[in-house]
Amino acid sequence: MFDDLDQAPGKLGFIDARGKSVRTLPDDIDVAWLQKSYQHMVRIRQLDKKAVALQRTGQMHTYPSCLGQEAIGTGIGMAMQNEDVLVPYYRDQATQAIRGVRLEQILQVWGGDERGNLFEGVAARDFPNSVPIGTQMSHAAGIAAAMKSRGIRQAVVANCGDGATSRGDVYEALNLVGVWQLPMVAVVNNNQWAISVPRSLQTATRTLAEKALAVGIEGVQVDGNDVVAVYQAVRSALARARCGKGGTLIEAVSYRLSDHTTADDATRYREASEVNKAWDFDPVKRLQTYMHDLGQWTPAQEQALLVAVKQEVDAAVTAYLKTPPQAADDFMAYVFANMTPPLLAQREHLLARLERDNAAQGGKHHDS
Amino acid sequence: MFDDLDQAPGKLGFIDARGKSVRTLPDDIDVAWLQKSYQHMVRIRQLDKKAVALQRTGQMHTYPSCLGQEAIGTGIGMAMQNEDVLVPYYRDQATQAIRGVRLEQILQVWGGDERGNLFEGVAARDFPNSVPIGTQMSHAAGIAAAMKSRGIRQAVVANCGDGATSRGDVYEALNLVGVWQLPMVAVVNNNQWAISVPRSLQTATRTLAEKALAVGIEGVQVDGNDVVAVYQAVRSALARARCGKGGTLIEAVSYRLSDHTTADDATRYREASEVNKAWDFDPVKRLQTYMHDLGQWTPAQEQALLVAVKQEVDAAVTAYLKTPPQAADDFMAYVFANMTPPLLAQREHLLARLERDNAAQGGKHHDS
Amino acid sequence: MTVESATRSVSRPGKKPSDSKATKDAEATKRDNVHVVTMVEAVNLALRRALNDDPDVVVLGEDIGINGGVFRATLGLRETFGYKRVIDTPLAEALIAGISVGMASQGMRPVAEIQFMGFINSTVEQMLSHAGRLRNRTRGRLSCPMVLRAPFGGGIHAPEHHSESTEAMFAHMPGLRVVIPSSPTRAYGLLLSAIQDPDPVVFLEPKRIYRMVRQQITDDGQGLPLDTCFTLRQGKDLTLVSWGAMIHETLLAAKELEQQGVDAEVIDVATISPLDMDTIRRSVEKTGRCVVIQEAPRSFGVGSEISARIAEEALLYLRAPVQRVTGYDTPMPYPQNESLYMPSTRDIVEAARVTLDNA
Amino acid sequence: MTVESATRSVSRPGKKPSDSKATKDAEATKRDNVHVVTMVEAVNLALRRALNDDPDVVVLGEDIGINGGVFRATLGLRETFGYKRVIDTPLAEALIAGISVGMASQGMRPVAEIQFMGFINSTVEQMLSHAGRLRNRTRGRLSCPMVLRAPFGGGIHAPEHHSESTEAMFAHMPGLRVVIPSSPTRAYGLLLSAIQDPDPVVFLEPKRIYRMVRQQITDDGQGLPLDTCFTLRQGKDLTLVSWGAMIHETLLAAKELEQQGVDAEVIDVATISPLDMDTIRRSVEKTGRCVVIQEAPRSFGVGSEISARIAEEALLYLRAPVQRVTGYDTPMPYPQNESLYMPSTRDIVEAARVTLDNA
Ligand SMILES: Cc1ncc(C[n+]2csc(CCOP(=O)(O)OP(=O)(O)O)c2C)c(N)n1
Ligand SMILES: Cc1ncc(C[n+]2csc(CCOP(=O)(O)OP(=O)(O)O)c2C)c(N)n1
Ligand SMILES: [Mg+2]
Ligand SMILES: [Mg+2]
Repeated sequence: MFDDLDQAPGKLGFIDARGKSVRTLPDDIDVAWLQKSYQHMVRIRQLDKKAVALQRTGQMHTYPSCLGQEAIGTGIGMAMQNEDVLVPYYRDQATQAIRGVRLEQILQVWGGDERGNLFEGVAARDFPNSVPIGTQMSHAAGIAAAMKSRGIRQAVVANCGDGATSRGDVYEALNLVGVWQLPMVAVVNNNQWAISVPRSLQTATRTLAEKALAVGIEGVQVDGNDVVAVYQAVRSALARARCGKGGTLIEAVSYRLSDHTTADDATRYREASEVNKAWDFDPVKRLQTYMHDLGQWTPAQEQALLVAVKQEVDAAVTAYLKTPPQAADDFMAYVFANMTPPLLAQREHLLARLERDNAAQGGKHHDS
Repeated sequence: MFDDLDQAPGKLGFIDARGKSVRTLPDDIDVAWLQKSYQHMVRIRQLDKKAVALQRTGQMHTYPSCLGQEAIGTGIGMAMQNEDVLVPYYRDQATQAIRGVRLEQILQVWGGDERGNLFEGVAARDFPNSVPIGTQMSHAAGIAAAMKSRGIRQAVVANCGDGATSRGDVYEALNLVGVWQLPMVAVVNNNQWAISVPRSLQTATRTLAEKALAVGIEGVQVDGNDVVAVYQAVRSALARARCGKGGTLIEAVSYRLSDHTTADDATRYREASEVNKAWDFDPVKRLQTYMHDLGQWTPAQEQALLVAVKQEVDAAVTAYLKTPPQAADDFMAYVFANMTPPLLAQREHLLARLERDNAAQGGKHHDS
Repeated sequence: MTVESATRSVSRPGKKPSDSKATKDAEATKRDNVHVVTMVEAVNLALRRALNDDPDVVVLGEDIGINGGVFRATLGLRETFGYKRVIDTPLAEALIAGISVGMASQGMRPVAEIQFMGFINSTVEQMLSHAGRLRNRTRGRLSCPMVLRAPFGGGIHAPEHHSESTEAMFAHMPGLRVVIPSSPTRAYGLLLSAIQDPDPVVFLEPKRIYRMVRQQITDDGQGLPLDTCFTLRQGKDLTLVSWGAMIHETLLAAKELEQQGVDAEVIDVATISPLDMDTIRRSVEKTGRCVVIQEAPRSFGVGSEISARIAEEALLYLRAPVQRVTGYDTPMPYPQNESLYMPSTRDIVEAARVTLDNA
Repeated sequence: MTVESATRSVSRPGKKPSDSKATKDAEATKRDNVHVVTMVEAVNLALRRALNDDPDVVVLGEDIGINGGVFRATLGLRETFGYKRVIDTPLAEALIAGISVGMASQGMRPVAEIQFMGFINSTVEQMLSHAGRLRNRTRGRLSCPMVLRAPFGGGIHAPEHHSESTEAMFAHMPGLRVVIPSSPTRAYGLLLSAIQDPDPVVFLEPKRIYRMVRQQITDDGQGLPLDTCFTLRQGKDLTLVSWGAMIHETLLAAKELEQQGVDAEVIDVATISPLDMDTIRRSVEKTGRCVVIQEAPRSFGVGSEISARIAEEALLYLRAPVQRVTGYDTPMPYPQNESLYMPSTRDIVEAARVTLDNA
């Protein structure tokens, strides 16, 4: 483990790993807030678990779990306003779900169906998660610039991992946030690993938050396993951003408790002992303990939540598995607003091919 | 003018704009050193002047003058050892000349002849200057990595402009210097303008030197019009680099007294008053004053230098103008170590074309 | 489009009207929004028109503000529309493309300038991985109506990296349009259409002919159709296909051929991708002979696609193999030997003769 | 090269020897440096050989150290050669390419891995503007003997950006070689030659067939020639030209055609650029019919160049238009509909039939 998961001076934290409050909670945080956040975290953990299980049984393609980092996604989601825009990366399932992306849509994306990106409502202008590391940060800066230029007093939240901080485009985007004073909050999920590469091999700086110094914006390090800390940092950064005071880089220190994705085997490159130790900092458990100690979370409530969450996730899985197939030519129909003549011709070709293959095989579209 | 040209706390300087010493000169700097540096600066200024004149008379293509920034190139050149490697950008004529690149080669490059990059001797492994802004910094990091991996205790000096600091690849390279502790010294020629874009529109940071904080290397700001300051900063950074202590980012604050290149007209975007003011900080004049006040530079010496420099530069111009043309197929002959079959066929085509055009036009190869 | 819409053209390539006449023309007609302009001025006019008509349009890039762009394509726009809509960016091309994607996703219409095509390479990731895919990835929920402008091509004796023609790279990227004007009229009309288009357009401006001719343009906000070739000259003996600056040499070659009694049809591809093969194929079906002219390196260029498609789709009409007149598979030489690289009028005429001599 | 050197092949595409047999073979022959390996293991073997034989070789990239690369191409190299020669880089592809240029300029031989070709786009600037030009720009004073490896292509149900085939982009860049193996034998031999080559090579590994077949390889450090096609199967009726993973379907199609009494020649282009047209042209002169198969989007791809060249150089031999079997001009669909995009064996057979039915 390279970056300390303990709370420490200079790292914002409210509820520590043992579930003890080390600092007075922000005013706007009440029991209902804590319970809601807890529910979101438990829900997304259950979704992750199911998604991995689906992958193991051949019903899902590569899936990136956010196990252990639920507090980051949840804290962000709780802090954002509806009119803010989210530019997520692939471990922001929790934030997406809070913004109303349906759980089955998350499964659809990783199940290989573009329609999972058809977000509605609050999330209608959010970006789908970005696969090419770092590239989303300049989209976010562009969105922030659009807000600023239109005089909309909202902000953008854009996320990436610790590995992403090595990418030049992330620096370029943050530098623009600084020089144009853009309403953008960048959250780095420092889960300490970029696949097999530890944080210490990405950069020589002590923290990732201090990279803010190179671009003239605020930099904050928070305990990424403390949902209150994440929330508080994002909320106040968003408030500053919305009223024209510029952007913030938030480093949320956490740990990737899962493999990188279902295609990865983390035992190849890190010790079980490290992972076990990181479990002591579990964001979900600590919040449960804290609420329990407050007398605000009973075993019965826990039981009821688990049942409810299981039902919700199971329903999402069912919906996911029942998704009717796309039209065969969907992958051509949205390349441009209107299909170009070459694409129309290629669609003819596709449909003829499918007909041929159907005729030959009675249904199965075609092998290779 | 956006960045102060005055010497100030936190900005290394020895000889101020009035030619007064504000700090004891480093031990290794004696009169001979000062005179030599002065000669280099005067020589490169003369070269610049001639190059611009050649351009104005149609004997040179676009040329980027380093007028006003001679102390940067000279300070670097004086600080480097022969076995160090230089990765320059297009305003490093002074450093190149000190490393033995012939003046006519500099002219050849901007006169449109690749053979200007055929450096010999000390410069034989140096890079030609980089036109795509910022891209050279990772070459330099790679060279430094090669040195480190081969156990060679030398270092790389890589230069770029203030505008270049906005490029992500510059950040990527410096970040690598930090995390791999590479023997590399990056010098930013902060001449306050990137063509028409002032430094203040590139980044929100107060200095460019502080960008070092984001990559975990040393950052130093120096008076880029004080050749002693530049020398001292580069020399000690090189010493650290060579003994494995890692890299340094040096911001040399100066001012672009000329147009961006001969293709530019700076009166379109900056006030004459600003340029006039910047002339007060002229690096050449101040060193002359300093030496004169020391009693070490007489009008006769100045006169002799001007004559010598004029002769040398005139000789370079003559050599440049007399350069025999390249073989017509040179631009094909070096694409690969050995011409590929397609290129051999294309060479046939080229030569046939030239023969045809010669036949038709009696000499002139071909119009378009 | 089978005949150039620009019947309003007042000057022919190669013949530049005297400046004083041009100035007089320009002044006389300003009231009617009629301008006699070079190509780079036509670009400026289109940008001005778009900024004026659509509040969502912003123009951004390096040195495009007070400096008006290094080629002056954005001259005066900052003064008229202010620094919030005519935006000098930091020196970072990947960023310029990336923020354009972000802006466009929210319904703005960013028109970004890359100073020279040689510096467009760091935009490839954004253009290929995002700009061309945002609509498809979100099944139409988000889109990317951005334009990425860049001056391109050689022949102006510029330093290394200032003369590239890498249009083929973008043409191969799904979801992008690649549009190249070759006259003031088409620069104006195609750029307006590119800006109005709901999808991303790479708009490449042949800088060698930025100031070569003037044409009279009515600044009426009317775009010219994308996705279509322009037939600049009708002919029956032979089809010459080109785009960008080489249209100049191509038209000269057509004239020279005319003197030799050969009637060449000249097609300006204009929208490189998606490619309007119908126009090209129909022409070749008529003439049976074709020369494709491109400035870019020979292999794996846009001309290869065109040549392949002709042979695949009109083989039986071909009376001689398609000839390609192209640059070489080398970097553009430094200025001294640049002309050795560039295809010439004579090369085109000669290639035409080869197809004609082929019985 | 007109016949595959790999007569030592022990298994045919599509037939995977049982693992136990493979293990036995491998053990039995280890003493003689003979290995029975998949393509990805062959890549590993070549890297190991190069690291062993040349102290200037270093291997670098993301996750290539202790993790052995996400496809395990660098498995075990870190353990044998140490972290100074098998180097995990920060997550920055432009940097990986850029430092490789720097290292190579000083005589090292960096072999860089880009994790997936979908993430190669930010290397374009370094590859186009520098790697392919350093020798020419310095008139031979500096050179750039680097290799940029990347797994490419679709068909493995990977997330977006993990299935790209953008080889045409690099093929168009002067000064670069683009090399694509399609069997373990060629992976080993071509990668060794790429590493030994004095100039930059983009080495693209078709990951769909990384583990499809095993072949017996003698790890003798012998490279296979670059710049040459490999004729995998001789035939007189028809020429099938392809590269990379599609060679698999192409060989299957040849078999199916054989059952229909059609004798197809199969050419693996292998070195995409510079292109060995001699082999292809000679074959088409013999057969008079040709199908070019590529996985990449249809327009402006490598297949277009090949089709164009055939028609330009062998028009009189062509008995039917060249057919191209390709992907569509779309992004690769997300996994559920990926197979709709991919060219199939049946498509190749059908295209072959079209050329044959053409009298
Ligand atoms: C540009 C790019 N390069 C490489 C990859 C392959 N890849 C996927 S995730 C990953 C590691 C990312 O690490 P980090 O940024 O720390 O995020 P995390 O996955 O740990 O949340 C890599 C290298 C990619 N998706 N994009
Ligand atoms: C990647 C890239 N983008 C754009 C350009 C065009 N250009 C040439 S010099 C320049 C400004 C560079 O400014 P700076 O880095 O401050 O260096 P200076 O010229 O002031 O020394 C620009 C934009 C380029 N050469 N390379
Ligand atoms: Mg991480
Ligand atoms: Mg500058």
